[in-house]
Amino acid sequence: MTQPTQKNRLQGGLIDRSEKFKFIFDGKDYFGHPGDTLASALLANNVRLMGRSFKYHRPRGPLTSGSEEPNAMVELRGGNRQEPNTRATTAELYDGLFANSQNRFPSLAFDAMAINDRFSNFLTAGFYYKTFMWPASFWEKIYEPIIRKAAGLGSLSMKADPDVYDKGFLHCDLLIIGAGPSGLIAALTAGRAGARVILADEDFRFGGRLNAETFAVNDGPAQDWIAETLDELRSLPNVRLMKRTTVIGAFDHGIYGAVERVSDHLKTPAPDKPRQVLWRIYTKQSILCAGATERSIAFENNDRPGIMLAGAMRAYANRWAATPAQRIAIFTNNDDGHRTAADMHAQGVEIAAVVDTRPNQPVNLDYEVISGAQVINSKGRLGLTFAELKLADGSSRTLECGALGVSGGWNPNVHLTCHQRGRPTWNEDLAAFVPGGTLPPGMSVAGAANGTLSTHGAFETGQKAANAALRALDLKTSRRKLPEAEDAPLNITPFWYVDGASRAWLDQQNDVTVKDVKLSHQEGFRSVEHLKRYTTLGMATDQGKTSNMGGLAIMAELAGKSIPEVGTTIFRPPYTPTAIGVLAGRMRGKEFHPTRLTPSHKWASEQGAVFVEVGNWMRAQWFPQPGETHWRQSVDREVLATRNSVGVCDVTTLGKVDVQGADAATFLNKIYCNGFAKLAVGKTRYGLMLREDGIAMDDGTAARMAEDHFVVTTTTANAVKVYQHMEFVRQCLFPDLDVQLISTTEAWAQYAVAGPNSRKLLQKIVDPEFDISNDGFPFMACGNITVCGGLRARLFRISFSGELAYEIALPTRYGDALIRKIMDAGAEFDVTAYGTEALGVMRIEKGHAAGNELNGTTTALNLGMGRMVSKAKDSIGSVLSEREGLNEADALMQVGIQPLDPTQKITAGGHLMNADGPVDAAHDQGYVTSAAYSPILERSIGLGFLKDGGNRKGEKMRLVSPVTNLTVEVEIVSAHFVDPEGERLRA
Amino acid sequence: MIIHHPTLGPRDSAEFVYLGDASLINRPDPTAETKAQDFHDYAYLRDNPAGPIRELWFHEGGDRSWLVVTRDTTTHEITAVEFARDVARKQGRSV
Amino acid sequence: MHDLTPLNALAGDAPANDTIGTLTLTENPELALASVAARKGQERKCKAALKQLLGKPAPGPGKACLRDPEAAFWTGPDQWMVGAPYDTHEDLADQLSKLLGAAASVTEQSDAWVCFDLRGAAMEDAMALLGPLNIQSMKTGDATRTSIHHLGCFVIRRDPSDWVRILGPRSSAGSLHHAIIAAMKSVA
Amino acid sequence: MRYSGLKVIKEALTGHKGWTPAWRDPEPKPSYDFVIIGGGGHGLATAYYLSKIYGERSVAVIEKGWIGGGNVGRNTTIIRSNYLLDGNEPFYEFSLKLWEGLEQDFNYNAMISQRGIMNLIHSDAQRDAFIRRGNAMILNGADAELLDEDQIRAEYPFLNFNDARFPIKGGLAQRRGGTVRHDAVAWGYARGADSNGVDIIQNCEVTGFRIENGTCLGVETSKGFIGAGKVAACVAGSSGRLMAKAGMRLPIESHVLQAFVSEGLKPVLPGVITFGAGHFYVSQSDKGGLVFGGDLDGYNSYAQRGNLPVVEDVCEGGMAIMPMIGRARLLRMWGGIMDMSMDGSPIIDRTHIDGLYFNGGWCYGGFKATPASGYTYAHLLAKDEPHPTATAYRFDRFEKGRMIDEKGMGNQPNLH
Repeated sequence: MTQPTQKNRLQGGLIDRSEKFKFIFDGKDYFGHPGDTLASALLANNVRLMGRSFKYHRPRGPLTSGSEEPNAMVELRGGNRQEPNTRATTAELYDGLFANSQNRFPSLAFDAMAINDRFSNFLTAGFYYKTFMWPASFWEKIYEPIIRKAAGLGSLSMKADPDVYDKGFLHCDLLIIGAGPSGLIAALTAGRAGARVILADEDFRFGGRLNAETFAVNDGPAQDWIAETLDELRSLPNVRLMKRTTVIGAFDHGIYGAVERVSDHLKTPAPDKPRQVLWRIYTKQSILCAGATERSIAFENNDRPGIMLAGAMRAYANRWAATPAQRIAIFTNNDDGHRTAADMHAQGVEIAAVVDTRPNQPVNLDYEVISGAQVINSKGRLGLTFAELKLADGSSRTLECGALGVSGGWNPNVHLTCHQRGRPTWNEDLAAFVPGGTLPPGMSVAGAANGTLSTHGAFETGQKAANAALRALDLKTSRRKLPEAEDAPLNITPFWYVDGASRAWLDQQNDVTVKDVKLSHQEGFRSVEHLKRYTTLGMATDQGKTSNMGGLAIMAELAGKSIPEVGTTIFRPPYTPTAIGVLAGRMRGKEFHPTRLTPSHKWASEQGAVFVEVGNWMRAQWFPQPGETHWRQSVDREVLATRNSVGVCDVTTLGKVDVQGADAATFLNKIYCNGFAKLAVGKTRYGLMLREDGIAMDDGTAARMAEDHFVVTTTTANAVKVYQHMEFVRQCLFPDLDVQLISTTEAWAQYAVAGPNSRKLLQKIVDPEFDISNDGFPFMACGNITVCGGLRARLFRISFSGELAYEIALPTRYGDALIRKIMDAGAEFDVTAYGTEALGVMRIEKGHAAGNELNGTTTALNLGMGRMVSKAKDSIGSVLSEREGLNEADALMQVGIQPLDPTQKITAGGHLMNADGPVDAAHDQGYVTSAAYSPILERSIGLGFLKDGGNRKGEKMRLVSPVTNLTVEVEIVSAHFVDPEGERLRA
Repeated sequence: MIIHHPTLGPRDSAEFVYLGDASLINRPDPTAETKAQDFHDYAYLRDNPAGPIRELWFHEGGDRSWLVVTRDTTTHEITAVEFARDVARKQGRSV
Repeated sequence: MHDLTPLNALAGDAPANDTIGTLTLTENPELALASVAARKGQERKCKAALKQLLGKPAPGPGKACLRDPEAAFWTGPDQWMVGAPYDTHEDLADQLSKLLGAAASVTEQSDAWVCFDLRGAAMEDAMALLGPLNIQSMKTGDATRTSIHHLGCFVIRRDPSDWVRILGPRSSAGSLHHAIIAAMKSVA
Repeated sequence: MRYSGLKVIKEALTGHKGWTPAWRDPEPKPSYDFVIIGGGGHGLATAYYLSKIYGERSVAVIEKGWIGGGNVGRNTTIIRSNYLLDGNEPFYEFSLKLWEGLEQDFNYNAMISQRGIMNLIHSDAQRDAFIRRGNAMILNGADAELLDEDQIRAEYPFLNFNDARFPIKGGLAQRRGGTVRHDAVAWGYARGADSNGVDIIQNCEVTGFRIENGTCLGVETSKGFIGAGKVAACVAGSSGRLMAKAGMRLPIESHVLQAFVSEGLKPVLPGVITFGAGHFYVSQSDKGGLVFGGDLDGYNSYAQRGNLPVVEDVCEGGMAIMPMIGRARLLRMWGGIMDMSMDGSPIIDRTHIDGLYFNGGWCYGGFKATPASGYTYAHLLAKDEPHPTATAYRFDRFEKGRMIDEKGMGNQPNLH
């Protein structure tokens, strides 16, 4: 294929011609240089057509040279790094860059969807709301699928993003946003005064607008001054320079979000290095030096490739030595447009004419200046060829040109001043909104962002703002001589759109034209919010940076109001669209949440245990043995082995809280609905904790290790919540109780040893001086012991399984050794490790409530513990638990449920219905909370809540679960399926 | 947001857990005749002001203190931070 | 003496030790810890006893007392964490209980935490990727709790000041280690 | 003016000269039978059904700013009726049925799109809970479908099945769930109500209630006093502020909920997906933007903006479940003020003041409820008795201990 030369490459510029980068756009090879953006390189290669618009698929070239670009958006990179909607105007060129145009079919030059443009008379603002309604079913079946197919701009790779992202946290005295003339001078002033300064700029080159201009600073090239300034700033240890860093939001209390593009200018990030970093910057003061954005003028067909903002055209020529065409024209309503003409002319580009809407502009020997005239239309299918003018005398004229620079004035970049709902104010001289009203606390604004457009003004306001910040920081201010620079006024005469313009573009990406704004007004959508939502003006990826003002001005004219009367749309974060990946950082995949491992994890992995997520914990769910092909086989075996001999289970995950102090018992009396004052030292008691609203919050045990020392356990799921609650009760409700709390969950490894042989087994572990016989250590006993020849440990005789059982705790680092010890010592009893499934089966067999029953809506009454709520004392939740709705005659009560036919299975989540009668919500009797197969009873059993359940034992009912296509006849039984008298656990 | 902890200084609010209106400190007398109404109002009714509010934050990721923070719900400006325990004592709570 | 062999938090045969660029991260299992909370009305007694133990006043908010063998740092109002070498102080909690008597509630914390020592020139840069803590404002002897990747950790700035000690929840030692290593690689 | 295919074509060919304002912009009359405070979705729907179903002609909606500028214009546009409790499910199913006929009913295309909603399951306990919920939905006449991991894999191949911290174990689907073009809902109801003679009065702020011996006679506004037979408050996040003017304290806190939209992308998501182990839910708009959200910021706020921690939390959830969105860009984020009630369920009830009615406590679920909220509120206003599907939404349920607590979080609004 023939390789286009850099036909439109000019002299000079801030590119490195000593190196050549090859890149590919839409399958074609091109060359550019370091310092280029994709857009500048394409323009240099005489490519103007870079994209298509959203709705009408109109051919488009770059409108701007910055991050506000609405048109020149591409899919950058390929494979799983494909990056949709990337602005060619900010994409840094690198060797081998690969990009495709988007939102076109089959090709950019010929896009079948451009047919929409032919139907533009139909596809006006609000079109969708008025049609596609007939017949009713067609919207979803026919119309919407078509609309959705056409929706969107670029496409995702559909593969996981392979790059990593970091998050970082920086603390400083002064954050300066934007490194143009005002930002640089501010940084210098504050840096010299010793403030901790961060200077951030979204560009990959410091200097801001100066990089795009030919102005002198101190009678020398601006680049010299920038270089000196950066040298000094780099020499200051208290100044941090951050380029390629966009400050995306101003959040509460001086917290700013900033995204640093660490690797986007590389083909791929270096190994282990992030693609981008999200910095959370904490600063006392900030100065916004974000510059200004140029705006266009609306005329018929003002959206052709080659028509761009005059300041952008100048930037391409001066900074990137590229021109969109060899012969260009300018259309302006202010002096700035003339600068572009002068600079382009100086670069040897032919100037067809400068068309100025203002009368009597000074003539010029180098090129024609046409005063009091307007560009009213344009020609050229895939790029501009002619501009049609209406002259002062009303006559018309045609200008041949390949590019047109349009300048409608400049809008200060006030965005960050609005992020805390501050509203900008109108400035007549600039015909633009400037920061006003309430700024985010600590923020000031300088330079063009504040409406001071000249370089001198930028220096002046930058130094002033820096000194103001220094005063606020109690640091020494300084007033040095400012660099010499131009101080030209803008001299703008507002001109928003040419008379009678209709298909004149305001929002180029969303295809919102003057006609649409007129229609919006005609139909009563006249507030700025309604205009925006009805026409989608300003909803494009530039967030209205290039479009809002024009629409606002036209609405104001139609409504006979001033622009500020029509209103302003305030800007929201992020300042520029931000990769979702960088906002997530490292918290993805396996690292999404921290992982908590139990002390026996290493051992359990060696046994081939299957693990399950329980909150952040990984717990052994069951331990498959050779030959077991289904999990049920493993679980049944674990249950039977435990019930028939002895089993061991890691229960470390239960929350543990050390409660000490003279008032420890009084404190427990407050947080548990049942009493603890009289619990003897060396004894453990079950406790039920209510929320203040009388609903069960959590349950567990409290072991009295000493008169003034309890060890309290919580459920695994509620450990954190319960600890907060206990601290709340301690600090906020009873601040003078002598009680101290600390979590010891992690400090102790804890194992349940359960089954008829559990005592025999533990007697081989627990040191002989401790008597753990049934008399010496009866049911619910607890105490400090030593094991394996002197290691401190704790023993609790409590049982979740309903068997003779103990829980033994020792310092976590020895948990691994102890489980191995127990398995060895227990070999003679065929000791079996069991996981959370077997644990669950046994607690259901025993009728113990767990998470499924303590679901945040159940009361002590529902749980069959109504009598536990002590009336003799005050405790959290006791008063509100007495409300009538929680104590009705037919209140839900926990029951046991089993199928009449033992071969049938019941499911948790099924609803209970009477044996006959309708099956619907109105006749709902209750629901199943937990279900399991009981290998002891050799049948499926369940726990559930049933209306008036206490009085319905033996009743036959239907368990229905339509969502799993199940109906089973069941019988209501006692929730205590196994050993209802509790003889086993007292054995 | 940044909460200026009475002893630890400025801390990111991400270190804290929010509970709600500081009136939750004023748990009613459980023995009063009107306890049913009192506890209903205590547990369920809120001033929910658009303006300054005193509210409870728990320094979960810090020193485990409950704090009473005075914050404007329209601007998020924080004007005071106190230890909830001191506030509770000032309001006559004890054992 | 008992015959149980301890397992390090990261469950390796030896304590983990990684060097990346200028930074070194070491898992330190040789630390005994116990929390001390003054009983109501006993605050002065408790502080006096700690002063006797530490040879200097009990550290105030955000501060640590770096001293051997026993060291301590502030964890909350009238609460401290006392640390000492594990081999000589495995029973630290008992020792402290004897020392403090009814003046304080003492709780063994040795195995509640995994201890990492992060040292090197780029330490501050790595810490800046780990959490909102303002490490630059911390001087040697400062200690505070903060969140690192959603984990509540204690961070103690040691001497020399390019060294921080990070105490994290022991059960999440792996996740914490992974996060610190990733940060070390990013700044290397 | 009625919209029709013919009208659209005619206007297209004649330069759209014939379109008239979607609603009038009248000055307030001295009094109305019904004054509805709040020109959001619920207020406008209430006016629409009052006039259409209950034949009321003397109705005004007064709005402090521009209609549709509140939560109806700043939400994630999801409709569904996948509730668990008897107090809720019949109401939300009634709402979904109204959505299904709404466009023909008010002759406005709100782009109601029932592409389904999928709640992902990540644990056995979650499956148990979702089975109970799915059954409750079906028993209440709604649709629900339980899917296993393979079915999810087939329908959503782009989800994270490789290295998920919390693996996907299935999902509970409601195929009739979906999304709606939210602004169009407000405009459609406004247009419909207006054509039935309802006065929609914008930029009219209520400054107080005129209450004489226990009866509300009307409202003081920035446009003067407006008398009313019945005054109906319907102001969502501003409920606390407004009802304080009537001396009421509510079982409601105002919290900020952030929502997010990405740049336009070619279609990738069939319907709505919610991540069961993180705080993230997402759908894709007809314009191509990913519309997503997560948890409340968690603190009381009227500021209509949030902070970074929740932004990050939500995006972490997104990347955990859908790592393909890493290179898509977040375009805009915004905050709405949620009227979070004490049990997570709304209130549609009389107040203790005669002639003053209240509708609020919608938490973050108000949008999907819009039609039923309007319909049942209109019923209450017209007949002075609750609509059969909204009998549980009473003020006194907290005194009586009859909370409707779907999440089981108790009296802490920011947890619902």
